[in-house]
Order: sequence, then structure tokens, then C-alpha cells
Amino acid sequence: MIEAIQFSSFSEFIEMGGYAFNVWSVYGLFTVFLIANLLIPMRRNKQIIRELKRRNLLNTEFNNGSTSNGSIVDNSDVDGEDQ
Amino acid sequence: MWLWFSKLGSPKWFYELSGKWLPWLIATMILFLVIGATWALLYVPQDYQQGLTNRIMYVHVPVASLSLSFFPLMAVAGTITLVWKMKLADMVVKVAAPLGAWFTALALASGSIWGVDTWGTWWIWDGRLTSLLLQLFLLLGIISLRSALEDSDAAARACALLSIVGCINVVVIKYSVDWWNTLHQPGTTFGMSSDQPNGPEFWIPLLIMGIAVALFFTVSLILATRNEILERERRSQWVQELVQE
Amino acid sequence: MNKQRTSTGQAFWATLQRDLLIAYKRKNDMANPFMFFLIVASLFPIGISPDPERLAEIAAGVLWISALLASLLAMDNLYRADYEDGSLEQLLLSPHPLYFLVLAKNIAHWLVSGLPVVLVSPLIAYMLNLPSESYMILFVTLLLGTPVFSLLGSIGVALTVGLGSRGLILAVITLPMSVPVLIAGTLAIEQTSNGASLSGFLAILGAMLLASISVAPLASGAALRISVN
Amino acid sequence: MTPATVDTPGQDIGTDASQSLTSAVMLDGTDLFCERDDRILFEQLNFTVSEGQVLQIKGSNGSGKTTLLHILCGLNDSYQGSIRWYGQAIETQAEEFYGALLYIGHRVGVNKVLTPLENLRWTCSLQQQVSDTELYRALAEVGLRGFEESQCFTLSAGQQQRASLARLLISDARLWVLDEPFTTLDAGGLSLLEGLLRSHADAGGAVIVTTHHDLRVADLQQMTLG
Repeated sequence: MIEAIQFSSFSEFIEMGGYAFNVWSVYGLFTVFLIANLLIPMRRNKQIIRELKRRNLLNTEFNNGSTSNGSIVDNSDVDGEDQ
Repeated sequence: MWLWFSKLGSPKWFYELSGKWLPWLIATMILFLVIGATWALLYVPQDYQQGLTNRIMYVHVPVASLSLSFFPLMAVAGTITLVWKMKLADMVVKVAAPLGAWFTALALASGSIWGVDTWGTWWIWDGRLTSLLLQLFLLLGIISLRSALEDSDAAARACALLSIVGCINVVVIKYSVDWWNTLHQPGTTFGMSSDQPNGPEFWIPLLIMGIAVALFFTVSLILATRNEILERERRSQWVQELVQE
Repeated sequence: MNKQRTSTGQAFWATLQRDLLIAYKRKNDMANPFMFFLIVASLFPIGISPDPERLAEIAAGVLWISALLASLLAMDNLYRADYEDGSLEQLLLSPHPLYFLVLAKNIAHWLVSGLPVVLVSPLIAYMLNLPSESYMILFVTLLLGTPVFSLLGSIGVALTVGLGSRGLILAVITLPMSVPVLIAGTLAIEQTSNGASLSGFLAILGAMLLASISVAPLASGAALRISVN
Repeated sequence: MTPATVDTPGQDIGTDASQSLTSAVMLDGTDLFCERDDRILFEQLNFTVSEGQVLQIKGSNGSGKTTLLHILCGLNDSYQGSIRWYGQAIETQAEEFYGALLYIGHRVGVNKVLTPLENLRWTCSLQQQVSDTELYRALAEVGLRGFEESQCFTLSAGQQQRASLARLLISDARLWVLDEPFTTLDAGGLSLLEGLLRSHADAGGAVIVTTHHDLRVADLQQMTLG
């Protein structure tokens, strides 16, 4: 079922029987597509968490400074459980 | 059943569960990708007609077939949004549209690169490419509608409705484009459909790549949905607790 | 105090009459899509070639695409005035099924914007040198196809009626959805001139019309509810 | 964010207040909650409107008055809580409810190119059959005699408002929901509308109205949002 490797040398593999451009551009696009769609959301996730942290910090400082109201969350009763 | 359903609708529950699954999913995906791509690139025999361009099939076919699953997915999620007003379903509709557009665009690009040698040109109004192109337009329409509507609730429902209508439409478009295409190019057996892989040495790597791309689809959908959850639920208790950790 | 309720049929007629009356009072709005159709169709010979044979080849497509664009242009004022003056809320709060009221509005709109285009199409077909045996087919297929454009476009307008600048979004949403009708219509003309029988194409266009009559007003109604929300 | 307050001021003009105690509850809302773009418009909002009652909703700009009216009419369903029509969910009796509801929104539903007569004929015919004599009479009564056949864009805002209010004279709807109906009216229009509200309530109908105007009606309930 698994045949032998189709290429006898590395340069032959790169050449892809004269279709180097077609094959490698498709695989290149595919790789970029995979990495972009995984890394960008992952970085965004970290970024959101960082942003929320910073905002909370600002909130706490503001609250401690101006009013004695210690609540950080303004709509704590909204739990997102509602459909 | 109902409990499960309502639990699934809870963004918090989804966020926690998907957090546990993600590493495993990503690991499996990478495993399949590496095996599939190596196999496809190194071991698959040459096609007697196409030579080594048949390697493109192992990217194009899984991506193209998965890109066809976006509209059904969005239509189902859209129905749930409209009927049960489940927030999670709307998030899926929202993040699936751009992802689907990327999938469709890659399917189009790989399809036309594959076609360069078969057809001798970069673009041909082939039935499959044409319906993918129209699907891309429909997805872009949904994305632009989402960004144009300011009220998030209205945007959610409008896009849900458009996804359902679009899903029906994609099916009709598919059939009519095929019909149009066969009538305009009588007797062409040219193109991708004629080169179905015939032996296990062809289709097993295709299957592996198919699983890999499907896993990638799941992973990227989950990742995008998780971000959407964080943004929309940023005021809720559990997100605040999560951030504090 | 006790007054007779209107039947759904009466509400349907009242809505149809009202929309036709509005169209009659705004003759400009009524004429614009028609003018647009004439102008677009006459741009093609200028842009492509005045050669009669080449024109004959593309005439069917030109007519269909011009009709589609004219219908798209006309869509914008289907619900906008009603949305802005609050009549849409009245429509949604009627005790009658919204389906019929939306259908009435769509029919009125087609009578005003689609039908004139269909009626003038043989004239343009003559100017574009379409083979004369195709006139009847063109006319009949447009008669079946343009209402589908209106019904499908109605969904798009209903979704975007609350938006400030909706022109392009409407086009992006609606045009891809209209492709099957465009295919069936142009194929009908082309294939029958090659000797195929017309009835199959008419059946397909008729099926598309029936399907969109039965489903599209429901979707438009749901979309209107979303937009008013 | 504070729960809405409901209070019944001791205004007592004309009719016997005990009448409302025996009359049936027409529309009631329990534990209504509405949030728009992460901002809570109202929560734990309760109200009842009985036959013969006028419910006045007050509140500053952006406090959700119009949204509440839309919710009551079913134009907006992004809320939680329950709204019942004569004790039953509206969805189970939509046709009766919409047959008995008359809503005039902030945008009054008057088409600019049509005449008051044509506008009135259409809006009425969505609910009930109506003759031309009735239409003319109603328009005359709201002070539009002589304007029946002129296109609405030639009329002033107040006259357009009056054209929409003519429906109140024709309709036999039991529940009126009016969003800021007094804004563009002059003194004459004001007393005209107030008279209409009073006679509607006396006849056993109910009114829900948003306004800051001091209403002089028998059985008045007030509710303040925000």
C-alpha cells in the first residue's frame, strides 16, 4: 500500500516533476492559512485577557480612589447563563 | 437531553470544556497533518495524467469539501439562535462566516492553481469553482451585514436568518451552476472530477488529510468562539474570576 | 363599538392598493428602474460591439442582467418609507398573517418596477438583434423570473432597511442569490434557439417562482421584525 | 438599574375609583428584564393594566420607554419575563391580541405622499372594516376638515399627528398603546386627545401612554423608568 518514496533526491523532491510552483504554492498557502487561523486567535485570546486585567486594575484604583464602592463588576448578576 | 442542551448553551461551560479539549485536539490535528502531508508529498505515486500535481488534491479536496459544510453549520446555528435565542449559537454563526470565507478562498486558490496545468489557464468557469465563488460572495455578504448592523441583537438575528436563506440558496446555486456548466461544455471530462484517486495508495492519505483538515476546522472554530465568548461576557463574574487568576 | 373585522383578503387588497397608490403618486420612483433598464441595456452595444451577430449572441444575457440590476435598484424603496414613517410597525402589528401583507407589498412592487421592464424587453431585444423567434421566450421567462428577483430582493431589503448606507450591502446579499434564476432564464433562451424544448425551462422557472412565493415572504417578514426590533 | 417604581397618585376626577377594583386585568407584565448592548434598561419590572385604567410611563431620555412599549406590543422580543393578555400568554392568542391592540408609535405611521384619508383607510383596514363616512367624520373631529385630500407632506407635524390620532375615534381596540402622542400637539390637540383617553377609559378600555404631560383621567397609574 505504501509505495516507496517517489523521489530519489532532495532536489527532485523540490522540483516536483516540473510542478514545483503549483505544488509548493498550494502547500505554502495551506501552511500560512493553518498558522494564521491558529496563531491569530490564540494571540487575540491572550490580548483580551490582558486587556481585561488592565481594565480591572484601573477600575479598582478608580473605585478605591473616588468612592468606597469596592465592586469591580458592574453587572455581576448577568451571568451569561440566560439563553 | 434538555439539561445537556441548556448547558451547551452556556458560554461559561463551553469555554471551560473547550479549554480542556483544545490541547488534545491540537495534538491530534498536528499528528494527522504531519502524517498526511508527508505521505501525500513523498509517497503517493504519480498520476499517469497529471504527474506530481496530484499532490495538490490532498489540500484542495479536504479544504473544498469542508468549505461546503459552513453554510449548513451556520444555518443550524442560526436556527438555534432564532428559535432558542442561544447566545453561543450566534457566536458560532458570527465566527464561522469569516472562517468559512477563508476556507472557500483557499479552496478557490488551490483549485485554480491545480487547474493551471490541466486547463492551461488560471481561471475557468468550471461548475465547482463557480459555485464556490458564489458561496464566497454570500459569506462576504453575511460578514458585511454583521459589521453594518450596530445593535448586536439585531445583527445576531439578521445574520442567522441570512445564513438559513443562504444555505438553501447555496444548494440551489450548486445544482443550477452544475446544470449551466454541463450545458455549456458538453462532453468535457476534463478537470478535477476525472482524476478520482483509484487505489488505497491514493485515498488513504486523502482520508488522513481530510481528518486533519476537519480537526483544524474544529480547532479554529473553537478558538474563535472562545475569543468571542470572552469579549461578550467580559462583564460577567466568571470571566472576571478567570482574568484574576 | 362592535365593528366587523377585516378578513385577511381585505387587508391584503388594502395593502396592495395602498402601495400602488403610493407608487402612482411618486411617478419618478416608478420610472427610475425602467429608465435604468433601458440605459444599462443600451450601454452594452456601445461597450462591447455594435456588430449585430455578436450582439445577438449576448442579447439574452444583457437583457437578464439589466433586468436584475434594475430590480435591485428598485428594491431600495420597498420598505424604506414605511420604516421611516412608522407604517411598518402598523403592518407588523396587524392581526393578519404578515406573510400575506408582505406578499401584497412585493406584488405591488413588482407590478410597478418589474412588469414595465418585462413589457419593454422585446423592444430592447429587437435593438440588440435577438433572433425574433426568441422574443416570446424572453418575454415569458422574464415574466416568471423577475418576480423571483423582487421576492428574493425583498429579503435583503428587509434585513438592511434600518441601515444608513445599504446600497452595496443589499447588492452583495441579493445578487448571488439571484444567480439560479439568471442561469435558468438565459439558458432557456439559448437552448431553445438550439432546438431544445421550452417546457422544461418554464417548469424550472415556475418552480423557482412558486418556491420563492411560498418561502420568501416568510423570510422577509421575519427580517422586518428583526429590523424593527 | 433601580427597579421601576409604580405609584398611583390620588387623582380623582369624576368617576368612581372603586370601579377599577372590580374590572378585569387586561395586560400584565411580571419580572420584565431588558438589556441592550450590555446596559440594563429595566429589571424586575411589574405592571398591570386593568379595564378602564390609564398607565402613564415616565422616564428620562433613553430610559427605555419606547423599548418597553415595543416589548408590550410584541415588536421586540429581546426581553425576559412574561407578558399576559387577560391572564394568558400572548403567543397563544395572538390574533385576538393584535385585533384588540392599537399602537401609535413615535413615528406615527402616516405616509407623506398619501392623504390623511388614504392613510387612515389603510391603517384601519388592517384591523377592521370602515366606511368612508366614518373616515371623514373622524378626520373632521380631529380638526382636519378640509385637509382630508391634501398630501401629508404639505401638513404640519401636529396635523400629521392628528391624522394618526383619528384612528382612535374609529378603532374598537380595547388597548391603546401610545408613544409620546402629545409632543407635537397644540393646546387644542392636547385637550382633544385627553378627552379621547378619558372616554376610552370610561368605556372600559385601557391605555398605556408615555408622556410627561400631566394627565387628567380618572384611574391613572404612573410608572417611572430608569
